Amino acid sequence: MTTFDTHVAAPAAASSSGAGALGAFVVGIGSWATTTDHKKIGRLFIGTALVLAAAAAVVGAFLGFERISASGYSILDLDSIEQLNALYRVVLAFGVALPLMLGVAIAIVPLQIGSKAISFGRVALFGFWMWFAGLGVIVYSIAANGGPGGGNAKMVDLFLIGVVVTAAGGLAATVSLVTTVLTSRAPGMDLSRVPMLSWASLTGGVALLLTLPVVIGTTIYLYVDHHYGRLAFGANKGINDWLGWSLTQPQTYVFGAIGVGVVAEIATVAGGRRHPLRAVLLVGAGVLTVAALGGATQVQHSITWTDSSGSDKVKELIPFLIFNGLPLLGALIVLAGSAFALAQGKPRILAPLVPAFLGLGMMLAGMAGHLVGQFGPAGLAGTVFEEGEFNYVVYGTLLIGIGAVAYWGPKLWGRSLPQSAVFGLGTLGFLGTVLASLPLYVAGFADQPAGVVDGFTYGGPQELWNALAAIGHALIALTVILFILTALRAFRSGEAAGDDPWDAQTLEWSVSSPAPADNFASVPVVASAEPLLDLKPAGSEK
Amino acid sequence: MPTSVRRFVAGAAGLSAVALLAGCAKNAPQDTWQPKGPNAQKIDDLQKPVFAIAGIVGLIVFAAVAYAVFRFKDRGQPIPEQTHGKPVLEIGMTILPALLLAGIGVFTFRTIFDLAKTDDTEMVINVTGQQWWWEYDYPVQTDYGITNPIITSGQLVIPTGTKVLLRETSRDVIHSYWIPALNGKRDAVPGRVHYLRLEADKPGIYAGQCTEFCGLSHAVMRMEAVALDKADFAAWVKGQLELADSPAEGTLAKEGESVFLNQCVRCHQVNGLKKADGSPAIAAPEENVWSGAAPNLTHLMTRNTFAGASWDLLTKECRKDVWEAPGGEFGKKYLAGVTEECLNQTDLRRWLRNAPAMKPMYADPTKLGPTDGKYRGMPNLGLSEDDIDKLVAYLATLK
Amino acid sequence: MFTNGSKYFIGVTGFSAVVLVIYVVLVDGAVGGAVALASIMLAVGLLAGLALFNRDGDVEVGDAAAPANAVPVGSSLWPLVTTLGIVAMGVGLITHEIVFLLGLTALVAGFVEWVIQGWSESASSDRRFNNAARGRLIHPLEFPVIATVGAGVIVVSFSRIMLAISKTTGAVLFTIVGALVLAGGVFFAVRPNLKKSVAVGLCVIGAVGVVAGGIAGASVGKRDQLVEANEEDHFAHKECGEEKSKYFDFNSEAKVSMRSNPMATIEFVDGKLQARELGLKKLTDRITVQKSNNISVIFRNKTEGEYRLTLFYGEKEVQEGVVEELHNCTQMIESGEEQLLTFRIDRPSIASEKPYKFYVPGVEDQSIEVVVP
Amino acid sequence: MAIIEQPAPVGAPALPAAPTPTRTYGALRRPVATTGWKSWVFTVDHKKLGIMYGVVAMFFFIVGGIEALLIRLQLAAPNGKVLSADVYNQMFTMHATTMVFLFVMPMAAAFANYFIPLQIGARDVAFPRINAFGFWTLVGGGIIVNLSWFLGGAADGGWFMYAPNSGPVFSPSHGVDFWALGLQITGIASLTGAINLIVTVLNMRAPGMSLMKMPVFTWLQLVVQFLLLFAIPVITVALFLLSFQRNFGATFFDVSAGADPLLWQHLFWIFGHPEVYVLILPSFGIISEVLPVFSKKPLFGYPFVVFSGAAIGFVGWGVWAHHMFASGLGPVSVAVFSIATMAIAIPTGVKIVNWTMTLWGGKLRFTAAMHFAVGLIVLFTIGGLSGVTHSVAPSDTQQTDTYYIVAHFHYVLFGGAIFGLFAGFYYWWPKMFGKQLNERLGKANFWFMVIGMNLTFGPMHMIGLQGQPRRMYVWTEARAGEGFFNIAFWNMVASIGAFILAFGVLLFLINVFKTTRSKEVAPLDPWDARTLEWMTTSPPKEHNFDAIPTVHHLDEFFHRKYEQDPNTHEMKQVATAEDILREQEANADKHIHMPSPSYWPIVLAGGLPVIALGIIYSIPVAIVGAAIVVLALFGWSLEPSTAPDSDFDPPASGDGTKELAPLG
Repeated sequence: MTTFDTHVAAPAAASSSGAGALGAFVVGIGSWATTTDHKKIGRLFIGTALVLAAAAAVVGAFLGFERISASGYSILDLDSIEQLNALYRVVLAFGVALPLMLGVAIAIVPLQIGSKAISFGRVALFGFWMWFAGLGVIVYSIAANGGPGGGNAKMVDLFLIGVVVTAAGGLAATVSLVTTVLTSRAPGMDLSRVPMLSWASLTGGVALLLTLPVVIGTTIYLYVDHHYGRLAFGANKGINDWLGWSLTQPQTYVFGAIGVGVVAEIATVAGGRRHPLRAVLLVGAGVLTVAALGGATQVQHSITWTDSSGSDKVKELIPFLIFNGLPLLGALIVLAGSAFALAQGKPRILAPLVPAFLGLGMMLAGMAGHLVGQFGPAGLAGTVFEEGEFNYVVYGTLLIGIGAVAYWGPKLWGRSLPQSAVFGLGTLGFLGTVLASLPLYVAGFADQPAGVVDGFTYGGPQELWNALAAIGHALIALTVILFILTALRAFRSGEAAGDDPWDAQTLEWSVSSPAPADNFASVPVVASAEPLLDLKPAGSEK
Repeated sequence: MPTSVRRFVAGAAGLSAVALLAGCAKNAPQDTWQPKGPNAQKIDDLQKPVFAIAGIVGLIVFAAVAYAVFRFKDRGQPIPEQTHGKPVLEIGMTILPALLLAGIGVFTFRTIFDLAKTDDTEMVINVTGQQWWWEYDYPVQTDYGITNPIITSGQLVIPTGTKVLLRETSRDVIHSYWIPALNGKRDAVPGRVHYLRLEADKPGIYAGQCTEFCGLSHAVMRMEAVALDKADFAAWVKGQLELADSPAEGTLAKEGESVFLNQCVRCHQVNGLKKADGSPAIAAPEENVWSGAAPNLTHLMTRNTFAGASWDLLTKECRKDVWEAPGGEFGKKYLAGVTEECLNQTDLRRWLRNAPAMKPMYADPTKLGPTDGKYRGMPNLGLSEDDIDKLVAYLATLK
Repeated sequence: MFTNGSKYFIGVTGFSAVVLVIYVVLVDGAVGGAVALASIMLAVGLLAGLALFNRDGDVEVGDAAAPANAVPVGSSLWPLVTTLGIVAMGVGLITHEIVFLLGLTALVAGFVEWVIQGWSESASSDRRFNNAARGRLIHPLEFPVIATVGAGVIVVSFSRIMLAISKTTGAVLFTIVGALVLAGGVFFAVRPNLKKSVAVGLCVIGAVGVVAGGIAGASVGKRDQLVEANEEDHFAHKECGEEKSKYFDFNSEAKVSMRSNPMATIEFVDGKLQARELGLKKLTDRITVQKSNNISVIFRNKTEGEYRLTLFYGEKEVQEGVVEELHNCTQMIESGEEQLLTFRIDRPSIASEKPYKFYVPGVEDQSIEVVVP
Repeated sequence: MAIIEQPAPVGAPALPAAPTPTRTYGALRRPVATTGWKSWVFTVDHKKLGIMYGVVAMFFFIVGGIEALLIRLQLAAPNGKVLSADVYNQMFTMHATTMVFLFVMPMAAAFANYFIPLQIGARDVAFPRINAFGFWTLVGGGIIVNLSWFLGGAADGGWFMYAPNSGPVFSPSHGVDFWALGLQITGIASLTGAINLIVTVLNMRAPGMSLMKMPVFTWLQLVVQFLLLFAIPVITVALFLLSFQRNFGATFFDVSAGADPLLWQHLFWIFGHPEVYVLILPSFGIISEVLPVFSKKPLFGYPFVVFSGAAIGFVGWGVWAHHMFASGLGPVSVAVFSIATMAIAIPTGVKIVNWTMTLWGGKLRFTAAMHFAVGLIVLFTIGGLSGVTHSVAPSDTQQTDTYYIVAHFHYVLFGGAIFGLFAGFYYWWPKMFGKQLNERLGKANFWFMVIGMNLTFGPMHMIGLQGQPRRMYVWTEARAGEGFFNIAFWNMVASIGAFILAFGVLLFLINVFKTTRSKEVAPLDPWDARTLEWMTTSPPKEHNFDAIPTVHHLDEFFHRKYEQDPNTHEMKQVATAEDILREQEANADKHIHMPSPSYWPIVLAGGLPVIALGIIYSIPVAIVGAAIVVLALFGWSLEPSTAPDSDFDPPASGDGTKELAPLG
């Protein structure tokens, strides 16, 4: 029995009385708050993440703006900048990259693998609420002078609690997701036949399963230490040291890992054929996440090479390559494999492919940058170069997410986004990402220190770099906001999408749009990696 | 049929017996059908017709039942028609008693308000119930020569032909004041003051009894109302206002006084009694008795009873002499009080020896937890026979 | 023989092992990293074993009991409640213990409900039966708790509102709320087939109104009168001389005992104090009351200005050699008001050197003597 | 078009059929015994419960009777020495309490339980488990109330327990605590019973039985249940306040704390007066069944009897203060309540007229039951008329709290309530046990009781009018008056009468004993009765009726047996009871569902006395009791009202169908 009946008919016509409308609203809220429909949970994640993305980008823009003049503060004061800096990074990692990818996966994966429902639907819902509430706590605590560098000890405590809750939420949702992929596939769909997104969800999910507990454990240690005496971890400043890894590469790759599957999936469909080298894509996604997982060692595997001998250099080189190079390799494999798919058939330019592909490119740029950044002789440690890497990866993930929403939106909402808008926004987002990141790379080479907005001077047009970065953030914010508006309009009153608008290959497109509550009336039997193609009348393959 | 006759007799026994036999018992002191004052008379005037009507109605019903029982007994007659009633008859039988009762109601109404009048009061007396005796105090009323408050207990003394208003209250539980010959009863409720009209036509002693269950010794919580004609009443007032004299030195009574000072004065006040140092002896019953008071003994021997009017201070013969004195002589006999030869020494001594044995009271010192060690009633003082002799001698002087 | 999933995990395990070795060999003093890598290796190895053991979770074609075929679980409130519990616990850690405890309660409640809901849904394949089973198990706990919580919220909220607003407003508010409730009741009664959404809406408006009012009331705090009265210990003290307190019991005449025939009525008429005893018409300046008994008198102020009636009833030795006068009094009352005074005198008049008397503070030469026989 | 459509295409593999759940979630298996003590202790059968109510009530009747005899022994002569003041006070308190709460009410409940479902053609009451709970609660309450005899003395404040005399200072033993808590527990029994019977009567009548075709006994019991429903909460509140005052230091009745002791009196009598009708109306109902049967006539003025019963129930709420005419209410209240009290005599009088008119023109057979019924008319009339005399408030101020009142209400309650119950015993015994009580002994029983009763209580009128108050552990020669017929004489007569009365009751017990030993089986319809309960076997089967009868008339059974000859207008017998029963058995309902027995009612009821003892002696014990209660509540609610292996077949499925009431 449930307290709220989810099968209440949606408030059809506007109710005659205000109370009725309010009642319908409350019932509606209630049905969303208690839903175990994975599509709704996924949409909750996606929607919240997009809104947060816009907010975080705005904050990024402000911070960038403060940097333009490297002396004094124009809009914000020192404390606010400290807080906002923390806020921006935490929200982008835990509030945007992680939930956006999780949301897409939760919404789509069960459909893709032919399951009637997500495993542990209530755990998934619990995951959403924990993540949501935790993030609320984080935002509140930082706003109230908490967080790393915060001055209010209680709020620092609260920040840590928020991190624990958020991570626990992510963990719960991930458990649900991974279990679904592992156990609830349609008959005949062995693991080599799972769609790319699902595969990436599995590998990325496993990586999250292994790293999020570390986040939680570390944070609990931090909390205990901070709350009872501040002996071991260096008070609130220790947060950055001990928890910072979860906000930097390669952990950010883990957050974005699912996105790799998105790109591969869309690219294959755009290619219009069964992908001949699926296994390569699978391996690529696997390599990326596995290597990123190595980030859990928490050590910056940079190469110093200052005064070491040749053998010492080799000793440094190998871990460097394993932890920083391999993810790049994985991403490259996926990119290449996807490009190969496009090159294979008669490629169609699907609008969602644009942000997705560009996003993957941005991730690659970030990964590559990271590889460089960890190369000690380049002298980039502690400079804004690292921020550039972060922006590349996270905004790249965001773009992939936008692509994913544009691609699967019709299945979730039943209506299509206008292709041109997606196309344009993808491009705009790409531009924004590049602007937000690339100048920081440059400035990093010029030794502009990370995390501060004043008190640095270096040769070169430092105002320009910082101004460009600020504009980049602003563009991202604009992209996200425009995308949200477009999506809202399109999904409310846009063109009806049809059940299979992309002429796709996977099972989610076999059901009506929007997908019914329990997905499949009867679970289909799968005989290949592209079951939908099997079901379509022969010869319809374009 | 003998069956039906017997049934009739048995059935009618109740009410007819009431009507016939109530008068058979002469002079029950608390008889409710022998009013001796206008208030009780009013009640009597009302209730006798009601009893009569009730009796008549009863007889009609019994006659009808008896007739039906006799007449319609199964003698093999056919099964009667299955009638379900006669509405006219039934409505009639509803209206008839309603009218009858309405008639009674009118008179009842009037009597109720008559008996509740207070604006014709001529004298007020405070009556305070306490487990298990009554205290009376007479507020200052100079019209009657009461220039100082009079306090007494057990016997209420009123002037004849005077509309007295009792103001009743209680110090502990609910009691009820009832002198049947003078008026109906009225509860004395702690925290409230209830009033009751009292008026006696003729001098005499009118018996009463506490009628609200008030605990252990409820059965022996009695009271008497003494009516004196106005002159006698004035004499009584005068006597009551006097302070007690100390007995002459060297007498047994003087020794009794010191016993009294040692033991009794803790609770019992004797106005005028002085301690050895000459200061007035003031009783502090509130420190020893839960309800906070004990009878004032200043004029004990002007009362005919003691211990909450439970026992007589007069010997049987003397009591009879006073109680049955004709109206004209009653006042004198009553005002004579308890003389040496009339004093009921047996009961008084028994009382002094062990009061709780005579009248059940909560006086066991080991069981006074709920009252913080205070008694409810009088404890056993453990007096020696010598002391009792002395005390009796002293008490006999309290006139 | 190796399924795809297990191959993946075996690969990752192997990879982790290799990296671990490399790491230990090449990186100096990196114990933490080694532990992390070893943990990953173990965990992934475990997953590999699991994947192998259940053949990647692949199911036979036509297996109707396959997880993919499982009916979606019903919607549930408990994840949200559990979350709220956890968050409240966290917040409680840094604020008030009570928040923590409430959170813990919500957590336990949410968890228990969740578990029982989950259990009941798998009790059988008959939904009605499952519902009934759950109901039997949890309703005896649930209903009282929900009712208590609900009633508690309403009571607390309403009490906060009533404490915050003035007495008069309170009465008005009560009237309005009562009327609204009545109107709502009538509305529901007249239209029993009301749409659920309308009913829910009305209830939500009511509930939100009360709770919001309660929160507002709590944040505003108690009305000044109560705060001040509390500070002055007004409820316990009686100022028998000049009134210092700003607030006192205006409605004291509404006491029950007021209706139960007080012994006397004492009036303060045009500066003169006079008593009328129960049952007597004549005015008097001397009343007789019983010793050791609760006596009530009514005091009526018929003189312009605020006055109080005070009783002097003897002295008491509070400690060795220190004697204190005993007083009892009414509140200050305005002209035209009346108030009851209940007192008890334990010692007879002869025990006191000065006579017991009623008087009005600030007014000389006016007193009513109290005689205690 | 979706490639895989909703809903599933035809031919898709169907899910296997839902397995029928077989588990129950109670902690205990349900009791299954159909014989032996377990079949009684765990039963939910209204008939078995009815009999157990009767047995318990009878036990307490004997206890209360012995108490009465001790009281009469003490008062036979002046300055009685049989009992001490303390024990005497306990004795009269407990005599009243026992007779009111533990005899008459349970005995009326016994008849109600047994015969209401039978009379309305139902198979059981609405909530069978609650029914069982009510019975065991009564037992628990009765034990608690009487346990005080062995634990430091019983309650000693009178059954009216006026404050402040019932407070901890004035009644220091635990007696009042036991009394108050015990009565709260029995109150639960009455309240649950009332709800149960109301629902039963309103919802479970046989088809065709409109309210105005319902037997009068059921009607008046319905009125009683409504009275209980509203009265019990009042006394519960009062008792709750009293318990709090005594056990937790509250001051609800403490004058020094500003309270008014009259509050208790109002609360008590607001309950107490309707309680009088609770006691008497069931007996009115019984003789309203008995008189028509033995007069071979329908009840005269059925609607008048019914409505006057309802009117008594209604007006009964407005007269409580006539118990307080001497309490000092003030003349206005007294006057109003005085008039209201007179008004209640009117519907009561209507009943007497109707009973008499039922006899009128009948074909009267004087069985023992008929004796008691006619006895009731006469004796109750006396009680009623003496009641009228003190509805006159001024008169009442002389009579109240004297023996006149004792006489009055014993005529009402003994001559009325108890005679009615005895009429019920003799009338329904064959139905309940399949054997007939001996009529000769029964008539002897009646005559001893009627003579004993008049000798006991008749003189009390006299004693009272001569001024002897009630509740006195001794009376004194000094105030007995002169002459032979003085108070002393009448006290002696009353005491002798009490023993004659007791002998009459003893004869009944002997009769019961003899009948139980006898092998003689009663005829199916020994009295040529009129109502549905006689349309089944004696004793009835567990499911009461093989086929639920359809009702067309008031007195359905009679009309099935007799028809009026259209020409001669004479009633002719057209069928015997056996014929009717045979026909019913031939057309037995195919599906008969009966509630399943349960352990939980007795466990739940068992927790309450533990709580009571805990409140008196030690709070931890009360917590244990509360734990038992909570446990039992859980067990109860986990247990479906129907055992899974019962023959309960849910009505046609669909979302609209409701399960049986889960509480039941």
